[in-house]
Amino acid sequence: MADVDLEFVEQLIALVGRSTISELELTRDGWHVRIAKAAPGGGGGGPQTQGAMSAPVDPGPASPSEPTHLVSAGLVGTFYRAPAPGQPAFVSPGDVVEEGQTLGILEAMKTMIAVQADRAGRIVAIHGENGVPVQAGDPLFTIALAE
Amino acid sequence: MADVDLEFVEQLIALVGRSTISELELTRDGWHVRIAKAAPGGGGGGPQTQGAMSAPVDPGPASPSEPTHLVSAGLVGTFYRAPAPGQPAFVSPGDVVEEGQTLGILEAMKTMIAVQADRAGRIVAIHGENGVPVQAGDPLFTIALAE
Amino acid sequence: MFDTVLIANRGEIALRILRACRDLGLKTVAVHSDVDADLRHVALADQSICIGPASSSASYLNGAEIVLAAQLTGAGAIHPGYGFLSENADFAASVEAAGLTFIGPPSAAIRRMGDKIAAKRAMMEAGVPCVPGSDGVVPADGNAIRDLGAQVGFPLMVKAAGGGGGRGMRVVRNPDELLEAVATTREEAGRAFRNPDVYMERFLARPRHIEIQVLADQHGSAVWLGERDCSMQRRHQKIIEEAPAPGLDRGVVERVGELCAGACRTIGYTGAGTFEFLYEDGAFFFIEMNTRVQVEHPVTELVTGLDIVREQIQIAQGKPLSLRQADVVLRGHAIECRVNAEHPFTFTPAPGRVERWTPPGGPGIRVESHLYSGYVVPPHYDSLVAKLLSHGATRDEAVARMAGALSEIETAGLVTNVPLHRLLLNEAGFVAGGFDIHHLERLIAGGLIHEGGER
Amino acid sequence: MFDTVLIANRGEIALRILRACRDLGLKTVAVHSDVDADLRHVALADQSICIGPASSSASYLNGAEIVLAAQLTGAGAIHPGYGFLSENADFAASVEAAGLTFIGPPSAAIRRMGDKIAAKRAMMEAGVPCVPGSDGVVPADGNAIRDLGAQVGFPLMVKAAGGGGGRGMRVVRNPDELLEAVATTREEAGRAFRNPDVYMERFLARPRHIEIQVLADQHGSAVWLGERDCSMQRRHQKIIEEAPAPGLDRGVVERVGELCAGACRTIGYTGAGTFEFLYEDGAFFFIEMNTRVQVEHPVTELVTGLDIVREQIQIAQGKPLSLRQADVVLRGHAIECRVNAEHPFTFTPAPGRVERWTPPGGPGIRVESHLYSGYVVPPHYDSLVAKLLSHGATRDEAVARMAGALSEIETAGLVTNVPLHRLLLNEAGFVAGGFDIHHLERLIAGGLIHEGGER
Repeated sequence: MADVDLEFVEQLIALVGRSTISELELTRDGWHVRIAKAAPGGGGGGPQTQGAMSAPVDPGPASPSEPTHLVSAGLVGTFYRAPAPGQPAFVSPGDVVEEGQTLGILEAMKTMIAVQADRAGRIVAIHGENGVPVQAGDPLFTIALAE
Repeated sequence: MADVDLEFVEQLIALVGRSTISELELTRDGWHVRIAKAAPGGGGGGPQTQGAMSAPVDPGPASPSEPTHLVSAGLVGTFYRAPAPGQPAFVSPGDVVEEGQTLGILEAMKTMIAVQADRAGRIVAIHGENGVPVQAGDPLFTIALAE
Repeated sequence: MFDTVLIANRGEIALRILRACRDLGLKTVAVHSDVDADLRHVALADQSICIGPASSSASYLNGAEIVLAAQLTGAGAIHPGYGFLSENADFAASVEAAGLTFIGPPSAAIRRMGDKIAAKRAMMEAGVPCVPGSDGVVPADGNAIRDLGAQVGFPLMVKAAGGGGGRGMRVVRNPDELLEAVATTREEAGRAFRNPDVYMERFLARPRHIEIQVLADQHGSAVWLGERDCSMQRRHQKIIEEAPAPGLDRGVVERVGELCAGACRTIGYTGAGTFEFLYEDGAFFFIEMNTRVQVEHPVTELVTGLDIVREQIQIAQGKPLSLRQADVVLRGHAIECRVNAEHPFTFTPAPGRVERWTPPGGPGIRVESHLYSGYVVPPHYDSLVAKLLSHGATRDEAVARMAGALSEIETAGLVTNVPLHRLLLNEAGFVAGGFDIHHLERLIAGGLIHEGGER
Repeated sequence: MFDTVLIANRGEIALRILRACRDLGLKTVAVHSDVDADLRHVALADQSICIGPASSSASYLNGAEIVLAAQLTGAGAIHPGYGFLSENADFAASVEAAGLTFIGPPSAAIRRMGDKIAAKRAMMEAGVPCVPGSDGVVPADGNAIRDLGAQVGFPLMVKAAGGGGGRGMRVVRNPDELLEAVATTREEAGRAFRNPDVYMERFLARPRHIEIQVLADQHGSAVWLGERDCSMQRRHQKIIEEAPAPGLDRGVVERVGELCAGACRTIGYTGAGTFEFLYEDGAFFFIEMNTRVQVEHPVTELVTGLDIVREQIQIAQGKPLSLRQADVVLRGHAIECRVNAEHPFTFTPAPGRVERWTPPGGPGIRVESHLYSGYVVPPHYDSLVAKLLSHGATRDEAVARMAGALSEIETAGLVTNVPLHRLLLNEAGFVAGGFDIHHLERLIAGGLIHEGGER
C-alpha cells in the first residue's frame, strides 16, 4: 500500500473533476484505481479528454494462461520506439528482453529518458505509436513473463 | 488485509469528501476499497456552514396583506444597531422610517458603513443581533411598505 | 540576547518581519486570531499560537495575552509592526516589565511622542521646525482662546493632543467658529483618546506630506535615511508614496534630516522612526512623529539599499548602527502603491476570496504581500492586502515600471483599488510630481473617477 | 523606427521581453505554439498569433512562419530571446532580408561567433586570452594530429567547431586515445552540426566558469558590465549564477573586461553579448561567445541597476548607449537560482500543473517567471519555470535572502528542483564561494543528494 501515491490519486481526481469524462480506471504496477464522477442527470458522457488514458490495453499474442507485465510511461512526453529517425526500433513484438533492457525512449523537456524493461520476458504488445505524446501511466509495452 | 492502512483509507475518504467526484475504487495486492459519496438530497445532511445565513427571516408584526421590503447586508462585516456602545438603537420595530434614513451600521475593515432604508415604511422586523458578523446578502431589516 | 521574536501583528507586515528575522537567523512565533490561522506568516513561522477571536480588541490588541504567548513560547522579543499595539506606551512598558525586549523605542519615548503637544515641544527644543501655533495646551478661558486664535491666524486647526494620523482635528476658518470648535474637539478628544487637551496650529493651504526616516541605536548614534513624499492621500490615508520627494531643495532636506537625527539623540529615541512634516513654499513644518516602522518604509529601503526592519531588530539587540550618515547614499527613485481590498471608486471595503493571485515581477519590482491563490481576506481588519514597489534609476523609470506592474497584477475574485492606481499613474499631476495632500480629493471632486469608469 | 516588437520565444524570457517593451512604450506581438496559448505573456501582449503545433521545429524554430507573423501583425522588429532561433545566423539574415530589425547582433557576427574556431581566432586577434590549443582546425593526417596533441599536452579536449554550450566535446586523457577521439567527434559533429571540423584545447582540471557581459551600440561604443560566476553546473547546465565572482583580482577582471569591450568594436559586434571564460589560477581563457541575452542576465542587472533587455532594444533602434564605462558601478551582490520542473535529485523532467504558485517576495528578491496558479507546464520545452534572484549589500546577505526565498516559494502540484537549491544554499563550498565547474557533480558523487533525502 505504501507505494500508492496519495498525491497522485489526488491529481487523478482533480483531472477527472476538470474533465468531461465520467469515469477513469487506471492499472499500474499491480495496483488499480477507478474514479467515477457524479452523474448530473445520469447519462450522456461527453467527449474523452484529449490524449489521456486513451490507449486500450491490447492483450496481444500472449496465451490466455501466460502472466503478463505492463511497462507504462513514467511521465508525460513523446514516445519513440527507435534511438533516431530512420534507425531500427529497439524492440518488436515477439522479442525476448532482459530486465534493464531499453525498450524505447520518452522525450520530455528536451531530455531523453530510456524506457527499460523492469521484468524479463517476451514482448507481446507495443501500445504506443512512434512519435506520439503519452501521459504518465499510459501503457507502452506488455511483457509475457518467463515462467 | 493486514497491510490495509486505516489512516490511508481515512485520508481517501477525506479526499472524496473534498472533491466533486461521487465514487472512488482502489485495488491493491488483494484488497479493494470503494468509497461512495451520499447523493445530495438523499437525507442525512451535515451541519450547516457556520455563521452564514443563520438569521431567520422573522415575518414580524406585518399584517398578512401588507407588502414588505427586505434590507440586506451589502457586504460581509459586523452589524451594529446603535452608533456607539451604550447609545440607543437607530431604529426599533414599529418605527416609521424614511427613504435614506440610517437603520444601522456595518463595520468592515475598520470602516463604518451606514445601512440605509432604500424604501420608506415601517420597520416590522430586525433580523441581525447587535455586534454579530453578517455575510453579504444576509437580511437585516424588514420594512412594511406604505401603501 | 533574544533568539526568538514574537510577531504581534498580521498580514503583509507580519510576513515582512518574519523575513527580516529569518535573514538574521532568528526564530519566529506567529500569534494570530482564530480567523487568521491561514495567514502566510503563520505557515512560515517556527511556532504559531492562536490568541483569541477575530475581534482585534480580543486578539491583536490584547497585550496581556501577547506577553503571555511570548513567555509560553520562549520568545525574548516582541515586534509590534504598525497599527494595533505598536504605539501603545502601556503595552511597551508591560513588555519591558516582563523582562522582554520591545522592538521599538523605550515606552517613555512612545508616551512622549504620543502626546502631540509634548512631542511638538520636544521638537522645538531640538530645533526642528514646527507649524506655528499655540505652543501648548489651549487654555480654558474664552478670551485667552480668542487671543491665541488671533495670534495663530485664520484659517487654523484645532487638534487633540492625543490624536494623530488624521484623527482628532478640525479646521476653523474664522474667529466666530473658534470657541465652539475648541469645545467640540475637547469633548471628542476626551471620549476618543481619554485626553481632552487640544492645541492650535496654523492651517496650511496646499502642503505636501514629506517625512524623514530615522534610525537610532542605544549608543547615541542616529542617522536619517532620506525623505518620503506621501502626498497622495484620501481622508488622511496614504495611497501612493515615493522617495525621494520630487523637486525639493536638497540642501533644505539635508538640514531638516540632520535636525531629526539630532532630535533622536536629545529625546533618547532608539529604533526606527519617522518625523512627519508638512511642506509648503520651501519650508518644513513638523506635525508628528511615528514611533514605529511605517507601511511605506520599503521605498526608503529601495533607494538606500538598507533593510529597515533588520536594523530595527539589531538596534533592539543592543547592536550599534551598521552605518554612519556618510554611508547613506540614495540611488534612483522608488514608488509604492498600496493595494487595498476595497472598491476602487466608491472606496467601500471588499473582503473576500482571491481565487488567483499573480503578483507582478521583473526588473525593479518588489512585492510585499501575504496573499496567495485561495486566500480569504477577512472583514475584520485593515484592507491593505499588498504593497507594490518599483525602483528605477529615475522617477520616470520608476513610474513606467509601476504602471507595468499594475497592468499585469492579477487578483482574480478580489475587488481592489488597482484600477484607481492605474488611473493615477497616468494622471498628469502625478506624472509631473510635487502635488499637495489635497490632490487626490480634488481629482475625485473633479470627476477623475467618473471618467475612469468601472470597466 | 519600429514601434512593435514580435517576441519569438516563450516562457519566462518572453515575459521578460514583454516587460522591457512595455516600459519603452513599444507594442508587443506574442507568437506561440498551440499548447502555449495560455502563457502569461500571450495574455499580456497587444497581439498574439499561433504559429504552429507544440513541436518546436514546427513553431518556435520555424523562422519563415515567424517572419510572416511579423509582417502580418506589423511588427517592425523581432526579439529572439535565448535558445530557439536566437543564435541562428540564417534566421537573423532572413529577418534582415525581410526589412525587419533583428534585436541582436548582425547575422554576420552571429555566424562568425557560431563557428568556434573562427570565434577563437577573432578573440586572439583582439588580444582576448584563449585556452591554448590547436589554433585552428585539426588536420586530417594522423601524424600531424599526434604532433598537435603532444604540443597542446594531455589531458586535452577535442571540440566541434559547430558545437557550444557543452555539446560536441570530448576529453582525451592520453595520446593513445587521440586519433579515435578525433575521428568520433568529427563524425558526430558532421551529423549534429553539419560541420565536421574539430579543434583541440588544453583541458583545465578545476576551472571556474566566469563570463563578461557586454553591450555595444551601432556607433562604435561598447561597455562591459562586470562578470558573472556560473560555476554551479551539472552536465554543462548552469543552475546557480552570481555577480560579482567571489575572490577575483579586480584588476585582472577589469583588464579582461576592457578587452571584451574592445573585441566588440573590432569584430563589429552590436547588442548584448557574453564572453564566456574558464578561469583557473588567476588566468582567464576564452571559450565561446553567446551572441544573445542570457538566462542569467538579471544578476548583472541587479548589481549594475541597468535593464539589459531594454538596452538591447534601444541599440537595435539605432540609439547610442545610454552610458559610458565610467557610469557602470557595481553595487552589492546578486544570486540567481534556476527553478526547473524536474525531480530535484534524479533530474528527470517533471512537466505538470502548478496548482498554486506563490512566489517569494520582500526586500532584495526579484522573480522572473511565467507561472501562475493553475498553469500547466507542457512537456515539450525547456524545464526552466522560474528564476529566483536575490540582491544584497554583501554576498552573505544575498545568500541569506536567497535561502529565505527558497524556504517560502510554493509550487504546489509541480515537482521542481527547489529542494536541491535549498541544499546547495547551505552547502559549505557554495557558502564559501569560488568553487569550480565540477563542484556540483563532485557533491552528487559524494552523496549530497542521498544525504539531502527527499523530504
